[in-house]
Amino acid sequence: MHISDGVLSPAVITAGWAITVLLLLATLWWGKRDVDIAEEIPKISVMTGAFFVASLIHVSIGPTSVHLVLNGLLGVVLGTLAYPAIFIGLVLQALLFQHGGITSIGVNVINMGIPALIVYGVFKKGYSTGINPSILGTICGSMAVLISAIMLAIVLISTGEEFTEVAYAAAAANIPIMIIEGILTGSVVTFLLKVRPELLPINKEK
Amino acid sequence: MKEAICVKGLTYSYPDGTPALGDINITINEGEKIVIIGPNGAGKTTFFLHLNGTLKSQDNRILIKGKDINGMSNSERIRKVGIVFQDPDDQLFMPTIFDDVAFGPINMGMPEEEVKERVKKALSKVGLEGFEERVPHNLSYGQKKRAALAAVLSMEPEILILDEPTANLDPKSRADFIKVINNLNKEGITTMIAMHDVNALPDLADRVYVLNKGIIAEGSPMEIFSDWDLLKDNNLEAPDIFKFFKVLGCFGYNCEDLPLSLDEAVEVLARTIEKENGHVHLHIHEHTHAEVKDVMHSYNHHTTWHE
Amino acid sequence: MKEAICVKGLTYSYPDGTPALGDINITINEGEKIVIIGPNGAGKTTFFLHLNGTLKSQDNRILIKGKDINGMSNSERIRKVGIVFQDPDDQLFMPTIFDDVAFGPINMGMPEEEVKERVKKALSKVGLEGFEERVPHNLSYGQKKRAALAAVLSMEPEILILDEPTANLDPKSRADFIKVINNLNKEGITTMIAMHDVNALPDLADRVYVLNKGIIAEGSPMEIFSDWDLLKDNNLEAPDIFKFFKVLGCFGYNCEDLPLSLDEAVEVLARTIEKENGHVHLHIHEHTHAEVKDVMHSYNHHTTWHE
Amino acid sequence: MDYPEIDRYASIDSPIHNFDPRAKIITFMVMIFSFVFLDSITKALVGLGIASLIYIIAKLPKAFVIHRLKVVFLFLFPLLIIMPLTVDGQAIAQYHSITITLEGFQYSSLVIIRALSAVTLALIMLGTTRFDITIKALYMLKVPGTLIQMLMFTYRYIFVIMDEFQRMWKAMESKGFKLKANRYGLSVLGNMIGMLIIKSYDRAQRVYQSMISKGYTGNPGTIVNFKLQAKDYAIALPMILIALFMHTYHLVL
Repeated sequence: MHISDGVLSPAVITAGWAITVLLLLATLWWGKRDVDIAEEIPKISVMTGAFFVASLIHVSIGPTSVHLVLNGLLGVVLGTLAYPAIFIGLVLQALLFQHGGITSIGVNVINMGIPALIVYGVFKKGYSTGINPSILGTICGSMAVLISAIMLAIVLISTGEEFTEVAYAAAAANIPIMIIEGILTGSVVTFLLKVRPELLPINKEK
Repeated sequence: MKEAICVKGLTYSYPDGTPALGDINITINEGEKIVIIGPNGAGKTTFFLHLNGTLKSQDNRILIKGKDINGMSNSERIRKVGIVFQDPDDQLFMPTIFDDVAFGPINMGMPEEEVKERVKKALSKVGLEGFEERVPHNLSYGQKKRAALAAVLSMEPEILILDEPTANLDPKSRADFIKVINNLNKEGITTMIAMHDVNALPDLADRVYVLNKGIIAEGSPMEIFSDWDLLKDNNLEAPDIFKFFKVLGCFGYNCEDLPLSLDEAVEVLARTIEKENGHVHLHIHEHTHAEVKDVMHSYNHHTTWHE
Repeated sequence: MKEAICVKGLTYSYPDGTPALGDINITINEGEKIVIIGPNGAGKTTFFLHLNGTLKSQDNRILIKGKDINGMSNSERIRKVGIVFQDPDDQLFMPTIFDDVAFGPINMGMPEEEVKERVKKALSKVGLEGFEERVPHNLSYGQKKRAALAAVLSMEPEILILDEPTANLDPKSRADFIKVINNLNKEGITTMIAMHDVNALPDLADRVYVLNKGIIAEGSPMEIFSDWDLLKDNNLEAPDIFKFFKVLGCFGYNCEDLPLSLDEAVEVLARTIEKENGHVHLHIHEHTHAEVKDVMHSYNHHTTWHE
Repeated sequence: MDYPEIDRYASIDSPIHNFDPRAKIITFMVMIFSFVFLDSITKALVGLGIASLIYIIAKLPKAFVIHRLKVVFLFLFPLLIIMPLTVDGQAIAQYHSITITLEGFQYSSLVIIRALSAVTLALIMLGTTRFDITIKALYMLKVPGTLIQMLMFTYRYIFVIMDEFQRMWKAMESKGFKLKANRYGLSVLGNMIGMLIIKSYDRAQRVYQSMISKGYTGNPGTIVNFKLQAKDYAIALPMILIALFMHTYHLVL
């Protein structure tokens, strides 16, 4: 789902970096409001490490295998700090494994990070209205991938109309991932709810 | 006696090419109590992972009860050999103890009733009756260790392998754990244990292998601990009690079999005294000091930092 | 003698309300060698985190060299007390060994040259000279343990606290590590160690505290190990050598101070024999068997599973 | 699951290896950004040629680069099939209603060539420097300390957590588990990821405590010594000029 180098137009790349830098500043500033950032740095780092490792897991579907995305789960667990976490994760994926290009990091972080932020809001809202957290987790996991896929398509098309069909194909390729991520995120949320509910954004306001 | 495990010329290198195991040959009979000792990084865990087929060996190197492990079905494989790893946190990943202990039986495709039966039985064997609904993550370390054991026992393996079962346990939990393992062995399960804890070793071993990439030595605990050079070359040590009886020898104490544990020491001492008509003399003769020095020196590790 | 650590009525509960430490009072003098023992989950780590101010106590409960730890500046605090935690992977968080060992000195605001000097010195103390550029991931467990120690030594703390320094080490690495700690203590550093490993304890302790939420007992290793009930109530054990000399007593052996380690045992034995004119008689008298049974029973833990 | 060994060959001796890390990052980033925006196949091929030349100078093993380029190529390969069929333009082959267009073929080739040259450059940049030094160089280049620390710690703990994950995985396998994309498989995997998150959270707490014990206040505590020398300018300048020239030569000539 990560866009490689050489695909996007200068305008899209520039816009991608600009938005990502702004969102990084905003989310870190937001994070600093209620927590000590010195304490958060090791926390986000080690957690990002865990998500990074988890995203290396292959799940085989038929003849192919897919990587986990986990941006929905990231959003649910880390809240607004999911954005810097995804930034770090994608930088390391690009640098260490060449998953996604270096020039396109800005855009890729937006594609993964904005859905994570949206899903965080959805989870909190959904939980306060009494939706079963497991179902909510499933919805959030799928929804994050869905939004990412749509954003991916939009980015591709806006870089050039030559990419229209490629964009549809890429978005369609994400449908099985959507299902897998949904089930998976649902079960992680169920697990956390039972074992460590304080890792979920529930009752924090009360 | 029937062979439980037979390994013929097993060799393994890590994916990056570093050799991990070289030409390992061992034969273990049913019901034996084996301990494997060796320095940190000797390849014990890698070896164990071969024994239940989690790591695949080349061509028929590993026979479990005479049958090639690579040719076994998933459920046969795990019914034959169960491995309890060192860190219980790596093995308990379910929301409840029940789920963790039921995991193996479920993977074996058992019907629900039998799974429940087995969970109950396994938990009672390790003294965790009624812990089904508890969250593994919230247990004490000693309880987690036992839960991890139960999660393997529920598969009712014929061969049980344990990696450092006593590490990080307080003395009581350690004594308890050793007792459980011995009970299982008495029930007929072949046990194979890797451990650093030489003072607990005599309780858990009929026979000892020294592993350091390859099999360096094999023998009774007595034979192994008597071989000073072997111990030194492999960063190993003998139990304190054993060493102390070696020292007693320098003071004129004469006993044929040296004890390895406190329990044995008491027996041996009583026997020796009785044999010598109720009296044993300890005295300092002209060579005593030199001999003591010699014994103590043999067992002392030189501090050479660079590994 | 000057006080290194003075804790007055420290009480602590976890954020969820579970009590962790209750009314702890201890005083440790400069240069002492202290070991803290206690069952798994006794609160040792939590206690240590208070001693260098990582966890904040209420109102002046902890004085380091007479000064309230909460009133100290960051760099004074870490210069006074250094803690080496159990898992080296938690403490080596930087990309290279140099960065890890330099981390403390840099935070103390030292100039670059001195930082480098200190890194070099700390690494040589643990026998890792030339490891500066190495990556923690590629070290062996024993090397990581030493690197974690170096990363604390580089702050040149006056008080050194170690949590289970010997856990999971093979016997040689363990012997090496004990030697390093003892050397540091000889150089004047006050050392305080939490450990389960009672057989290594006598080498590392002048004085022992038994901790189980609160301080249960305090005394010389000898006093602690002689108190059977205390040991039993707190899931603890005495060293095998010590127990064996208790047994020897039943056979008519008469010695005033019981040894706790092998080295001591040799000395004590030689001294006793010399004192008794070169001869010691071991014999079985009418009460021997009953007495032995008694001693052995006192030290045996009842297996009661439910903790 | 393999360790990220991007800097496995960082100890080789070559002019690129000896290039000051900061200058290296700036130079290569300029080149990468330049080459991904080249707008014709000819120019892109020249870019790929330059990248290959630098690769030869850097003396990195073939397998190191080829293996990673292959991954990128396979990822982009679908473009070579989809675009010739979907992009409008001059037909080079036709079968019933299916048309293969030259423009589609050219466009997808351009994308792939640009990608390959960018990745080659990135691999040289990263492969010739120890990764921790790359991060420290970024710090010297004024990337904010918060992000630098996150990069450092995350990088460090990827290795630790990978080991942890492998141990969990082995324990599951030795209880007969095989991951399949069904409900049971995914729910077990979900538990495992949940456990990994909890363990990492707890570890983060312990790491933080050990950092506090060493006087951590939120600043990246690290010492970096880089010295820019004349030779660094001598390498950087022409490379940057070439990168700029590729976009501006029509203005100059």
